[in-house]
Amino acid sequence: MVNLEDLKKETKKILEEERVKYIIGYKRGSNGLMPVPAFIKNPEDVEKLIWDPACVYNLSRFLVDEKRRKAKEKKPDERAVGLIVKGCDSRALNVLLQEKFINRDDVYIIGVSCENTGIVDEKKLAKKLKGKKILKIEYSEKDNFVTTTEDGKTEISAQGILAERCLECRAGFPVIYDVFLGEKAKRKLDNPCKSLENIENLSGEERWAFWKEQFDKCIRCYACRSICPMCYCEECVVDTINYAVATDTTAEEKAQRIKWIEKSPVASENIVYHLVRAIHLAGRCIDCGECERVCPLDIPIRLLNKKLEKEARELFGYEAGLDPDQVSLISSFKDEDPDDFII
Amino acid sequence: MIHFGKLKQKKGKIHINKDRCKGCAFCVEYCPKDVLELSEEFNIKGYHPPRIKNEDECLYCQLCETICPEFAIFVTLKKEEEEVEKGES
Amino acid sequence: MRINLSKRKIKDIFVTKIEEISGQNLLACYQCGKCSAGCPAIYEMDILPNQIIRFAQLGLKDELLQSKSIWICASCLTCNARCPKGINIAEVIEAIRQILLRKREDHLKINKLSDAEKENVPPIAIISSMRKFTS
Amino acid sequence: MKISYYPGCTLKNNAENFEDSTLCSLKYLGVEVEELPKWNCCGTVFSLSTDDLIHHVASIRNLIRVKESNSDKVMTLCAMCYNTLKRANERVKSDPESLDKINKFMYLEKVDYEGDIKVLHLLELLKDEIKFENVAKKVKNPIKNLKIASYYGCLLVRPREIGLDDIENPTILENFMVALGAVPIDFPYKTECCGSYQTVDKPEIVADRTYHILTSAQEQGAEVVIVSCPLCAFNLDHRQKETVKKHPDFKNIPILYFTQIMAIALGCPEESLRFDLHFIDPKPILNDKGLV
Amino acid sequence: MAEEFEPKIVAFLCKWCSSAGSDLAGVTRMEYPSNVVPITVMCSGSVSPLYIFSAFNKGADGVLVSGCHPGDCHYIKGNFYTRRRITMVKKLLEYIGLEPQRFQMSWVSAAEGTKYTQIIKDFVKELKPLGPQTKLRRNP
Amino acid sequence: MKRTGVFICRCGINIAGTVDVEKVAKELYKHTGVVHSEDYIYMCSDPGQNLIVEAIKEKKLDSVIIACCSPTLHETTFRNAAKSAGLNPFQCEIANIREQCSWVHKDMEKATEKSIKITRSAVERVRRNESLEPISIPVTRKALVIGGGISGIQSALDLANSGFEVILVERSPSIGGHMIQLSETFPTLDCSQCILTPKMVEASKHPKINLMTYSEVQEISGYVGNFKVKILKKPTYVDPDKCTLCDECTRVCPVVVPNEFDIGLTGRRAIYIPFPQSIPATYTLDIKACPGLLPIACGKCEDVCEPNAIDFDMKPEIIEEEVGTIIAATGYDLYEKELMSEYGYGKYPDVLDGLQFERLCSASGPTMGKILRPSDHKEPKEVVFVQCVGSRDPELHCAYCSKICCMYTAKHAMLFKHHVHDGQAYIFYIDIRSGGKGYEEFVQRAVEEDGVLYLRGKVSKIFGDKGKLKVWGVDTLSGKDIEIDADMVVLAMATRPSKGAEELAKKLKIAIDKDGFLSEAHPKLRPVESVTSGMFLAGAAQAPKDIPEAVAQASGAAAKAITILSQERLYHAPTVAMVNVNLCTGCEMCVHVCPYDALSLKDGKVEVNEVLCEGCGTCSATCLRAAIQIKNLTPLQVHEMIKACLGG
Repeated sequence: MVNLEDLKKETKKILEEERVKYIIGYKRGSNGLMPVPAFIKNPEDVEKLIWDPACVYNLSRFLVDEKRRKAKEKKPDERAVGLIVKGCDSRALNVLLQEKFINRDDVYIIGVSCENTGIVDEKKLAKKLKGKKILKIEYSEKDNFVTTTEDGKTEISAQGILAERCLECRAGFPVIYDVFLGEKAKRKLDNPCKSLENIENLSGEERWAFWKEQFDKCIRCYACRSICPMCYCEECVVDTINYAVATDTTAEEKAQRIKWIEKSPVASENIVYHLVRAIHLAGRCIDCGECERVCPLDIPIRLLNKKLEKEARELFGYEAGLDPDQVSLISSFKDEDPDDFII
Repeated sequence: MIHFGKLKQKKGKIHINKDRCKGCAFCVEYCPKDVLELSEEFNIKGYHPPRIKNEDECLYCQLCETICPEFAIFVTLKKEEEEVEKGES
Repeated sequence: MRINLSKRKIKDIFVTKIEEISGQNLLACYQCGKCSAGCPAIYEMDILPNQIIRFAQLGLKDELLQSKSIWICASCLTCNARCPKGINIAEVIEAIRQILLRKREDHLKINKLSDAEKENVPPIAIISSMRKFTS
Repeated sequence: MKISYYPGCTLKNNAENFEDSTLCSLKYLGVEVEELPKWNCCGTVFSLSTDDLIHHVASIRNLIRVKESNSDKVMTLCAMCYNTLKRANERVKSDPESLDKINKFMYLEKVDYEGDIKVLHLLELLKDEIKFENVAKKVKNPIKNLKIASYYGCLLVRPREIGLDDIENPTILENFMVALGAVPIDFPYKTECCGSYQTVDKPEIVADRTYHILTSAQEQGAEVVIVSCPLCAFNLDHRQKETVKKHPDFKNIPILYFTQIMAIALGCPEESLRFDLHFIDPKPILNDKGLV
Repeated sequence: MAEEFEPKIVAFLCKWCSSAGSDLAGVTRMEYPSNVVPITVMCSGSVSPLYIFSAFNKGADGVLVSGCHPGDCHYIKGNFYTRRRITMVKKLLEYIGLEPQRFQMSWVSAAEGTKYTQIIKDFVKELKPLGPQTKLRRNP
Repeated sequence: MKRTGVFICRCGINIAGTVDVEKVAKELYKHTGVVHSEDYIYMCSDPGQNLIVEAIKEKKLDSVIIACCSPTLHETTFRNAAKSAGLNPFQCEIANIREQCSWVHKDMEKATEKSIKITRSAVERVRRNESLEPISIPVTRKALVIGGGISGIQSALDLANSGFEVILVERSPSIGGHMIQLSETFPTLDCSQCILTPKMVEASKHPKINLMTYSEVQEISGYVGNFKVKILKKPTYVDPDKCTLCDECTRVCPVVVPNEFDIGLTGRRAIYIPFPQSIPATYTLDIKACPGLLPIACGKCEDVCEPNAIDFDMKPEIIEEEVGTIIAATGYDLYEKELMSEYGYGKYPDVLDGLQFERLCSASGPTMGKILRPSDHKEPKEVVFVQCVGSRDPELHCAYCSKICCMYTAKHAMLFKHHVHDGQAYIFYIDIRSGGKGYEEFVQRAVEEDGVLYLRGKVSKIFGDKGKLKVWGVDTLSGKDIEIDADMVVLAMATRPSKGAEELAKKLKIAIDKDGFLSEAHPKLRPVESVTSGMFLAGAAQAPKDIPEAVAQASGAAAKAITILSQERLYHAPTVAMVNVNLCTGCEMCVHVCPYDALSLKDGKVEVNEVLCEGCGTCSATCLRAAIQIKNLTPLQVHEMIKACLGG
């Protein structure tokens, strides 16, 4: 079990030793159960830190912002940023390290385990509680959650309210860290890609009908892109035409932009946007599920990335985020890579 | 298998005078071909003398003979060896 | 007597059949003779194993069907094991035998054996020889 | 250790010495042998025709029996059974279409075969699972001074993908004999064919083969020849009668199954050796060496 | 009678093998349907997934990527990367329900004019019954 | 907006027969940016080219498209024409409407439509082409030759005699290769050593040749004209300058190991000189065989060496060199005989391979030129030679013909007869391949004058029998199976690429073929070049070869190397990768995929070494941000081409 006091002690220690400029963790928000990211600079503020199954965010995305901020500062503070990470978040760090986006020295990693369980899905939980106000949610001994409502404590099965990705997570503990709290328990999963099955078993036309409906909804708010720790490009290839046009953009420069897709949120353009995003995340997505969580229209974006994750593992034996030294999926190959579809 | 030429592997014999041995294991340690090992038996002084593990590997380089502080191990080469045996009998 | 070669002769259905039943490409043989050189039963044969393939290449149907050799082969597979072109000669010989056997011609008269002999010889010998030499 | 065991017809008829000595030895080695219930003929020889599936039905049916006995592998003794079962297995493994056809043919069987049974020869079991050094540890009666030539014949080594050792120069039997304390003799005819089933119709071929094989072994100093195939055993042992007739200079030599040597080494009782089934009695030479 | 549907196909050919192979088909005067418009690139390894999505988006009914056989790449190993990348694209397109026939990849060497001809013939034949591709196509 | 001109070639009726070229010209003239469009019967003819030149000048064109045959044929022609009109050659592109259109279609309407699309797409491309200048590279005028056999020696000598410096690297202690092991050479029966040693001496004394024996190439980087090589000089533990060749050291060395030079027929000490004429003439201490370098471990040689030439403290050295071109002459080895278990090699000492028999025949060999059986040192009377051992055996061994065995086996049989007059030689063969000057006559001489009995068939098994070797073969000509009780058997083993050649090929980035030999760039037209520019192949490293062929190829490789070394600068296509540093995040994915190591990270951004870049574009497809692109084939250009191809 992750002992919250240990977590506070560790973070306090590194803040006191001034090894980090600040620590990004979770604290209780003002709005109900769901926590908010906490940026802690003073050792005494560590008391605000929490760790429970509602700590859903992948905080590694903040490193992208941190890097941008630092680049603008004249005299940047060169100390590392302390970051509290779960298993999936730590794999995101590995990808960022692998792609040299951050240096290992830039981040002090405080790893916490998900207690062999996972993180709750806010929507599932709300449904389960049928509108009752929840005060607290904790891990229990038996891979379950203990919830506290006005009616008192109840132990509920984690399976019913876990986030989808946690149900398919094989290792709910960090793979890279400076400090580690909790236990490392590998999970045995019968089918780590269970969520894909319903779609994979459909016929081609049924699959198209499913995705068409989903993509029709998309309003191209780009929340998925904004939350994703891997979407750190300075300029996204799909919106070069819009992004770069500023007052000082010359007509010639405008002509040199490629209109891969139109801005208008119609199905065909939405599809290409999501296809491009999925293919750009192939071998990089670590399945933190944030894209899907933030989508205001509930498009199951995760199922696109998950599909390619599955193919990468089954066809090429590649898993993202396991090792910062591995060569990325698309910039490596094996002689025996399958090619049975090639004529 | 070498079939022609004058160069043939030297033949010889390793002689160990167990009772002189003080079990320093220099011969075992320095043998380039790992021919020797310490035996489990005790000699009269209570040390473990060396014994031959795999004589086939031996080059008869006589290093053990050179290095032994107690003159407890020596090597005779084939021609000499016959003479030694004659002398002994 | 001169053999009159023609496309019809060398592409005879008989040859195709051998290739079909054996699954071997007879044209792959370059006649090195290694099969014959290693054959343990060669001294009993009238046509050498490499010649069997050569005869098939030439479409010499009658010569092959009348040959003693095909009944001498004990399928010991020495030829297969050493063929540099990977041709399974034993399979080719089996195919020729099969062509005859499938015409319901038995080449083993099991009745000829004495009871004493039948008693003596192990069952695998009798069954396997029946498998090889009877239809 | 427990292992499914497929005996085959000849072990129950002419080659009881092979079976008895094996079963006794394995008991001494602590291996529990479970004979397949309801086994049938293995098909004797693997059919070499591509279009002949019916001959593999017998083999596959036996492998279904193995599955029914909840085992994933089966041990054979007879080299011919080993060869036939294993080749049939490899054949259907590499060709799902023929597997499907065979399964359809056996619609009365409760389970379908999937190509998942491993066919082992006793020698493989001894080498890879029990391990020769463990057998050596249990030797009570080392086979000292007996010069043994190991005869492999065809079926243990050919074809290449079935063979349990090097196709031209196998040494597994020699290695095993060393483990039992014996002196192995190498001879060039160890993989030359004995004439096989020609023994029925053309015993003169076999007589010739036997003459060459055994003379070669004797020239290298062999005192006995060991085999692992009942057909080889018959041809090399019983056909010595015809051999002497055809080649007057031929000298008899006892033929034993390698398992008999193992049984002697492990100290199995003499009943399990069944010397009564031999044409050339091995007892004198074994007596001579003080082994029985 | 309505005119028969003629699929529009874009083919990305590597310069050294597949484009040379299509040249050979020309030199030997083989005949194949004119539906395919080739774009010659230096190496199949330079075909970005964006090109493929874009071609469909701009109205292609089929897309072909063709490179040297594995091991024969003029640039030593470019086509091995292509193979991985294209595998992922292919899986993704099938997953969202695009007809698998619409996107193909082939190995065509400089000596395989016949193979190139056959691939084009088969491709066109397979696409005809599917009708126009509208799933990824931008509405004009 | 650029002013583009379009020129459509009719190519007689080759294009105009199926494509309505006038319509194409008319349609293209409507296309944005096209200010000139015309067709002509033969654009590649002088008047055709003049049309282009005139139009460029008259209409002030800044880019042109020629719609004609494949760019492989006339791209250079038209680019030169454009250049002569003052245009940058990279402002000229070809639209292939012949091979990829008119020749493969019959329907005029459809072919015309397709031609329009192809040409429009080319226009879209050229509109965005940059004017580029070829990249110029300086040349290091020095060559590296890898392998000190006859091919390597010949290449080095040719290069050195042309005035260029050469580094000749050989991994064993002496140069000479396999040729120095041979007794006589076919078909003239010249003494091999007598003809080779003068060349070896010349190579070692040549002021332009830096001979590095007992050395291996460890690392190669760079590109044509400017390779950087790291050569590992292994310690010999003997100072060649001090060594007086007194041979005292070998007398005391306690170790005996098989002598590689005699292929194990004789032994040598751990400290040894490979053979009397070794170059350099000095001793080498074989550290693998030596009981140990510490004086305490053995040190007997050091004790007796009066000139103190033995230095146990010698360390491996890594020498860095810069060269402009590299010749790989890594030679061959014989096939592993142990793999032919049916022939009993290793089991029976009197079964030899071809090189061992050469040593037995050699006057300086283990028997001083007497042919004797290794087993009992008696003269063999009946000797069987087996050809194609491991060669032409696609099923189990090597699929190819080793080429030299037919001839050297005939030579062996002949030499045997010359040594043992009352002996009989038998040769088992499948086919005799004697294509070469005087070769067929040589084989006939072996048959007619020396009575060698040729038997057409392959041997199946060889085994020892009563002090003889029983050979089971067949004579397919008579249809008889043959058994020979031989005193000795010589196997003509297949030749294989030498050990380590594959590893070296990887370092050199030279492709290897399916058999492991180094691949030439083109089997007919570029037989001595490798696919990597600046690297050449000589001798049996490329395929089995006899001495004259190896020497010829070595000289050819040297001549090819000189075409590079004789220039001060080389030029290289400028259509290479370029980086948009604003978009690059330094993720290194492109660095990993680059087959030429042309990309590297500098200050967190990727940098292109334009000299190394071959412009394949794999980097550009790998980059998620389109931050790296190929000049004149950028994603924007491809994007516009796709649009044009689809008619919109």
